[in-house]
Amino acid sequence: MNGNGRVGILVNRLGSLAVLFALIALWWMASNAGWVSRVFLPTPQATFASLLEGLNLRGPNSNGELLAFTQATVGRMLQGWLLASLFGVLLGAAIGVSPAVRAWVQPTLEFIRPLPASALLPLAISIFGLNPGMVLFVVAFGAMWPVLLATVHGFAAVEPRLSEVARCLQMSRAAFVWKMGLPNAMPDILAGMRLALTIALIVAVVGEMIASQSGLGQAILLAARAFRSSDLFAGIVLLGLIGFASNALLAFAEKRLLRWQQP
Amino acid sequence: MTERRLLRWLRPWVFPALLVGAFEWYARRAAALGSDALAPPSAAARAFMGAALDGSLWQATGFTLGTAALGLLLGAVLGIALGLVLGLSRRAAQLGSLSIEVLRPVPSVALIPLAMLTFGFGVRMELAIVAFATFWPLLVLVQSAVQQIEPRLLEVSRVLGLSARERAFKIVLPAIAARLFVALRLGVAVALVVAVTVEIAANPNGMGYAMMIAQQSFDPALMLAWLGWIGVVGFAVNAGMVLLQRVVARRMGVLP
Amino acid sequence: MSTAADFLRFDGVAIRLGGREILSPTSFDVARGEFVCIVGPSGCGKTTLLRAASGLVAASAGEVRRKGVKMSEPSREVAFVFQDYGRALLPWRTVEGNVSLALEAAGVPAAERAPRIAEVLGKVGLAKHAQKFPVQLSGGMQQRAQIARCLAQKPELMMMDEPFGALDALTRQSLQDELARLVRDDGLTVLFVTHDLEEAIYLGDRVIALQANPGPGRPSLARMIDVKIPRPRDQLTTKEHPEYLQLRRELFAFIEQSHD
Amino acid sequence: MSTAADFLRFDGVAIRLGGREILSPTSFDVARGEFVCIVGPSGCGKTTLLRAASGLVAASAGEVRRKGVKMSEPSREVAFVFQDYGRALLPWRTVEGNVSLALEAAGVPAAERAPRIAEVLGKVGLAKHAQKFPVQLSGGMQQRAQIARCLAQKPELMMMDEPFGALDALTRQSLQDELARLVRDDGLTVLFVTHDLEEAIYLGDRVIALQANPGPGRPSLARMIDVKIPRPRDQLTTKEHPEYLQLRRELFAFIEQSHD
Amino acid sequence: QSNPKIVFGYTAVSDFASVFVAAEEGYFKKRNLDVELKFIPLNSTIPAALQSDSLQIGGPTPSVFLQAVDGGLDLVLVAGGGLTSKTITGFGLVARAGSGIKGPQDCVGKKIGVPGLGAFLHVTFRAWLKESGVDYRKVNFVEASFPQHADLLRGGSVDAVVSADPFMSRITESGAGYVASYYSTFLPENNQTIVHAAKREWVLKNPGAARAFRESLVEAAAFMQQPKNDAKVRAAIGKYIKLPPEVLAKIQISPPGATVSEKQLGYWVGLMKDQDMLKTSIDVAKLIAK
Ligand SMILES: Nc1ncnc2c1ncn2[C@@H]1O[C@H](COP(=O)(O)OP(=O)(O)OP(=O)(O)O)[C@@H](O)[C@H]1O
Ligand SMILES: Nc1ncnc2c1ncn2[C@@H]1O[C@H](COP(=O)(O)OP(=O)(O)OP(=O)(O)O)[C@@H](O)[C@H]1O
Ligand SMILES: [Mg+2]
Ligand SMILES: [Mg+2]
Repeated sequence: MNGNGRVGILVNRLGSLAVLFALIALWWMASNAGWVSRVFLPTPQATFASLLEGLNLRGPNSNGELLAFTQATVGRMLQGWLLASLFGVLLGAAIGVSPAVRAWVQPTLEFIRPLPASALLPLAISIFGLNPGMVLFVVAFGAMWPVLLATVHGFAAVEPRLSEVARCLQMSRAAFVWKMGLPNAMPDILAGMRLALTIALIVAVVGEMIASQSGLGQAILLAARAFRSSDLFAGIVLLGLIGFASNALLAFAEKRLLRWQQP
Repeated sequence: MTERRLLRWLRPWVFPALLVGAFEWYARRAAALGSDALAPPSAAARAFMGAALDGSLWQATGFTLGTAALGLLLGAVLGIALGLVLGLSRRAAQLGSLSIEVLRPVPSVALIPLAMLTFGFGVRMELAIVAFATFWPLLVLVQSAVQQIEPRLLEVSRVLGLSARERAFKIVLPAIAARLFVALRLGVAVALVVAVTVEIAANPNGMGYAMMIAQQSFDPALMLAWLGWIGVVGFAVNAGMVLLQRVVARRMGVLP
Repeated sequence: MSTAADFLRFDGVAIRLGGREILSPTSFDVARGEFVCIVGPSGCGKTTLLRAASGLVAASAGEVRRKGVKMSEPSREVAFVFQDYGRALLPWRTVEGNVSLALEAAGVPAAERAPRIAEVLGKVGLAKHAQKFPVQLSGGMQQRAQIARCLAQKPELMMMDEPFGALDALTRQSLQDELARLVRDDGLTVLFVTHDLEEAIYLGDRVIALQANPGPGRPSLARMIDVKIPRPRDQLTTKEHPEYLQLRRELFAFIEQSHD
Repeated sequence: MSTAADFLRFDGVAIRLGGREILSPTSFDVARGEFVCIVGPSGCGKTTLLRAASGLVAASAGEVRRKGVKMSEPSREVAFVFQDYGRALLPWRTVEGNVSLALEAAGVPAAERAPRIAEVLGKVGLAKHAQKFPVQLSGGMQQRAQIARCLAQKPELMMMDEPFGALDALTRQSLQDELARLVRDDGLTVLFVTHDLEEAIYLGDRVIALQANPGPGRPSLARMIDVKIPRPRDQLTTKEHPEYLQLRRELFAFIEQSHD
Repeated sequence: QSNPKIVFGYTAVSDFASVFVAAEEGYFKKRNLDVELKFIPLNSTIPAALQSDSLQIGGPTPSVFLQAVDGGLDLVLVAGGGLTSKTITGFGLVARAGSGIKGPQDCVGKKIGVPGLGAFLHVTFRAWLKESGVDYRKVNFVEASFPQHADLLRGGSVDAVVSADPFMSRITESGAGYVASYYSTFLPENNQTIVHAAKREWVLKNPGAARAFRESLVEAAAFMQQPKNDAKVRAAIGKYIKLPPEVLAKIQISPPGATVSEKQLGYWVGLMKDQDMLKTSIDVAKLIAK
């Protein structure tokens, strides 16, 4: 076993940081030495410059719009995700608890589930128009499935012994849902919500690309159309950062909420 | 008794029928108002028959499925290989963790413009994006599957003195088989969604493109037909995977 | 109030599961305050009998009556200690929270819960571990947590399915003695399943021996033995008591012969 | 060939895990053909001692020598029966396949495997269940399958970690007797962990008692008792043998006092 | 010697008519050219397709072409497609019924749909606003594909769209909107609306093929200018762009401009410079293959 205690952890952190820097160095060499055309692959410096400029970090009188785009995309992602989580849990709990709901509704859901959210966009535009609400709806639609499936599974997988404990204690149905069903489904729901957040970001970007909503998705599309590869990469880097940060936050929350698994 | 049977058989179809009916009514009204982008499902069914008969349906479906499968293969082979390495070696996992956490959340669709520039249209760009999109989930799931192998089983292999090869084929691979399948099922779903998305956004081939083309040449009926068909294909592929998973699970004694 | 004799009555109870007769018609009575042990080989239907007695499974013939009323659904007055203790605890609640569940179900006001929880945890020796989650406990501690929850229920009848199987010898002995004390003090009635014949003799007022694969001429209930060893009993002297040694021989001989 | 005395030698073996001393320096010898039982309260380090003896964990001080050679990696000549039997079987292989694994590892040709598998399955009473998967077995049957795999290894030294905890009294007794027979016939050496003091006395040539929380003035190895009851032993008479009753009292008294 | 196979990328507009005619009348074959026509849904993806050799020649709009060159792609023009003309009323600003938009001044603060941000209609529309003295920065543009225009107007998602026939006439017929301005008539005549570009590397390697391609289009342009050939031209368009027959019969065909001059290209450079769409200075002379 390598390293022990704090020193070991520090060494590991530094090691993984070094690997990341090595990858960036590789990028730097590939682009600066011209192994790959700059039209596709800008240099890290140029990407960084585009980022600074877009985020208005260069000087007081620049007019970069990346910050506003980032806010728009993050907002769309978060709202869609919250909606998806809410409906996913409600619908999933209904299906998980009630066999009747399951029999009537689940086959329909099974059929619309594999529909890519991107394929629904043109139809949604025709029905709801080209407004932010429509994109939000599609984001929520696309991101709802992992939460829904996880909730259904979590409710269905309540340990039979626990159901018997509930019977022995003569617990009410509401108490059962609240004290057994939901906590039991919690790990699944949280894992589903984490997946949903990733999907929400993807669908938000697709929505911005196809349905012309201002945001990072549209920004990178326009950058690509104008062949400004450093702007394109700046957008991709920002999207990666959003994904990284939101994922890390959620993982942290998950750890706190599921302390009973690994106290 | 038979009436109950009938009801049970009909139950799953009630909601779809209601939805389709409502849409039919809505689309007819919209079409009467002069919409270019909406058509009733009945017209879509006719358009679907046309596409099925002239062969365009099968060609586009074949392209999308083929590309998705190939991209998945590429992404899965790389993802599983790296996942095994990271799962078995704690040091490698620690070194790679930050890079993976930074690269993984990059939305695959953000790379469509880049892949366009690098590969142009056709199979290659779609392959690249599908492979990228499926690589990460497989990597992460395989890694965690390997890490969750019952440590007692690895100890059994040590006590019995199994060779590295025997250990891989008799302990590690069978132990992760069930989770590997779950990962592959997710991969299949991701591959299909991403393939269609790439076709909608850029690549002039396959089902997604056929849908966009139908939309652009004022054929909302055909567009709706394609939308429905994409759903059917996704449903069928998913059902096929579930079936396959069950067969394999039974073979392995996980499901007696 | 009912008489002591019909506190719990098995009246021709038979159980079929998966198309097979697990328990052939069985009748016996349990008096209030009695400690009845059930022994028998693995798979002979001990757990099934207990589940029927508490209303968790329905009998396919006959009925179980408690104080004259047919048992069809579990009741809060009957506690059940499950054999697979690992699954019977809510993994997301601490030991304290798991015990509290019984009090919540009974509608005990929040303010009164803490002292009652502390009391039962003290009885099973888990006072120091109240804040731990089930995964943090050894098997024996999990089982004691389950027993604590059942005690918190303040039941009048307790079903215990191999409750001490996971405990080390010493903890086991002290819990055996604690249980015997509780029964005496609170007038608790216990149905106790074990595969340890010596434990059955040590604890029981009566030992019921079941046999597997019942059929015509081979009833499930194979033997019923009264244990006339005086109480309170003691781990060392009781186990060298002549009556104890004699019953042990008798039961072993019987079980050896009925085993197949 | 080595002398009987240094067949297995613990030489000041100490083990630290998670920053805590689990086992303080411990020395003792095991002779070839000897049956040594290890008892002690839950968490005192019985499993840990056994793991160190078979090379699964490295000692933080001292060393374990087998026939004069330091144990650093597990060897095929040493079999290990794990306490958590449910996890030590490959769930995707039948009972037969699990036993076969040991033969495959030893490079036994495919043709010779079937009779050897049948033989060991017969010994543990699983002949009729060869085609079942682990999930289809009761806990006791799983444990017996694991023992069968260890026997198939043809080890000269066998580490057994609470192997009979999950068995019902009768199966347990018959396996105890079968194990005692094997040891005598094949000259097997056994290190046997149990929390059942009576089992330890009944089976062992020697009983080692460990105590938890070792420290200065409180070594892990608390007591070493020779059992001089003649063999072959018998479930009824041996347990009424005066030496047996006396050792039982002695061990109980000791453990009660060292328990905290 | 045999010429390399040319994959040519086009989009669904009649400005490609000269290419369709050349293919249908056998002008390519006559010059020993093997040309495969490939439909590309989005005009703006054509330069990338050229760059990655998915296409040998493609027809981007001048604005797309210039942005690509500005971004570092080494492309040159082989020939030209349709031309602007004062008689063309095929596209224009369509406002939502009741929106009250009548002229460029009314567009300020409104939400206007264009088929492609940074694409031909967007750039020309902004040029028109600028020419009329309106600050185009104060107009809110969103991207929406043609078939959605009618529904978007009807649903109130946008106030106006820059649309083209046949969508435009559908909208007006259904009463969802009205044509506020055939703004394109402000554009000077005889500037290409589509240019045929290729990688410089390819043109240098295959100068003969490039010249033959241009000559085929010149011949096709002559064919198109004779009114008696109108039916044949429409048939050729109909073959490559899937349009309902009644639409095909009515569609306006922009006049062909097979060769591109520096002045024509320079016009677009000026227009885009005005709108801050170019970062580098562009040498027009180097962009036209001789
Ligand atoms: N739900 C069920 N369906 C079919 N068979 C069942 C079911 N539950 C139990 N059995 C069977 O009934 C028999 C008795 O099971 P039970 O659990 O009562 O045995 P037990 O005496 O408690 O054994 P052990 O000592 O191993 O706990 C077993 O053979 C078992 O396989
Ligand atoms: N990998 C480990 N890291 C840290 N502590 C450990 C580890 N393994 C065991 N321990 C600790 O070492 C102590 C001894 O554990 P061990 O499993 O040897 O006990 P045991 O005597 O076998 O108990 P039982 O009778 O319950 O099986 C325990 O307190 C346990 O918490
Ligand atoms: Mg049982
Ligand atoms: Mg242990």
